[in-house]
Amino acid sequence: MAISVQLLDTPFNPGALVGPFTNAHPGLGGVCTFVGEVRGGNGVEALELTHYELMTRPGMKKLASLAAQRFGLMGLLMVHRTGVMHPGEPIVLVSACAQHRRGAIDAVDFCMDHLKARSWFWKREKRSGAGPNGGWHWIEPRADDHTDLARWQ
Amino acid sequence: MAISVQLLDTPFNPGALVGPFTNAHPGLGGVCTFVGEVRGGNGVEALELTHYELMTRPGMKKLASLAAQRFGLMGLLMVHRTGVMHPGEPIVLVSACAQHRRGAIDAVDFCMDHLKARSWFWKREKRSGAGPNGGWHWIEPRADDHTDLARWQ
Amino acid sequence: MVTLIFLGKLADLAGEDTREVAAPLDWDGLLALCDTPLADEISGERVKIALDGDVLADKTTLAALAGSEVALLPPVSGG
Amino acid sequence: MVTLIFLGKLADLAGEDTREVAAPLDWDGLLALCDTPLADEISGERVKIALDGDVLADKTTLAALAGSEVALLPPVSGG
Repeated sequence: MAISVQLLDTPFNPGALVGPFTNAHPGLGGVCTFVGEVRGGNGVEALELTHYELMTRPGMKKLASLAAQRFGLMGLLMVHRTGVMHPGEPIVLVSACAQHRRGAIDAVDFCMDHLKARSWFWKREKRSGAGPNGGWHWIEPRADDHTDLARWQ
Repeated sequence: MAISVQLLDTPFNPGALVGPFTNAHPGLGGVCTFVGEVRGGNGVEALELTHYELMTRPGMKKLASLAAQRFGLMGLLMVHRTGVMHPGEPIVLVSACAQHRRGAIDAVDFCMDHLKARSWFWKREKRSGAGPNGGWHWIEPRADDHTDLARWQ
Repeated sequence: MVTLIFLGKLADLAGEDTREVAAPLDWDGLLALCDTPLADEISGERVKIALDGDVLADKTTLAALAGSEVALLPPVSGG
Repeated sequence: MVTLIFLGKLADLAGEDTREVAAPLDWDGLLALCDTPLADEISGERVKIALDGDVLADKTTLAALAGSEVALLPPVSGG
């Protein structure tokens, strides 16, 4: 079982990470991968993710171990960006490989729900325009994220 | 909304398909991808998938449209191998992109459950060894596949 | 003629993937064309029949005219 | 000294990301160091406090000794 957790402050290419990850697990039955990107639209020009190093990385490692064990994974790759990003850039990648599809898909679902609602990241976005609608705005938590999380309890 | 359904009788490289698929949908929030591979172990040397062209392709297209509509997708890519494959080779790929992660992940889950239990594919595997345990054996449906399918009804 | 298509393990039982038979073809005619193990398998509730790509709700209502394709579909294999 | 770490929008309110303050530091001492809008925010139930990377179950029990790090954590942003 190989777990890899990465916090990156520069852009990454999902394909360049998932290919080698998959190849490193011969005998797998399935690989599920989710990649989240910065959404454009609504005048969003940039997104900034800040985190708290002392807690973010240990938290991600704990989540990865929990998922690997709960879903009987063969491998788990979890990558998260920090810093300033632009629309279209990947923010997060979770890739899980397992003997059967159910474990791989559920693990990705589980990790994403927990990364969204439980991880130590704070997000603000820069919107175009002048006045109070333009500039940087902190993103508040969404109720959906907590509903999603409750599915696993 | 772009739907692409492919039936291939030669090996494919998932990364080479998912990269361009993702890039073709600017503004997406997330992409979920599942790749199923031929599992090794238990003396399996090869897997053969036969299908019924007249029904398989229309069935996959119908499934893809249903998923795209049900989960509000921006794009859906569905690729299935036929013919003889060896352990480690990809059999199936489903990739869905959407504005939000929930739609993308659920669409992949939905498509895989339906491809496994409802699509017109027949599978046999070639096992090593002599006698009745060796040679080609047809794979019977698994009860799990029908349980998985029932989740969507 | 009517084209019979044997899928999955039915092709092994039939000893061939396809067979051309005389039109028209109904359910009793189909069974009469098959030897016993194959006819038994086809009669089982898990085998479905499609006429020109459409699965019949009741396979015993089969009525295939000249030029049509009758597919004999065992249960799909799943994961 | 004790290091205060202001995360997310608390850094905006504090006007800085970190601040070094005299040790030891308890809950009342922390509030006394902050101006009113920041103290109000920190007192709110949605802000958590971590001492050296561990979230306090009850933040009013804060007791930070010299060399420790106190992080002020607003709600995380989610998707």
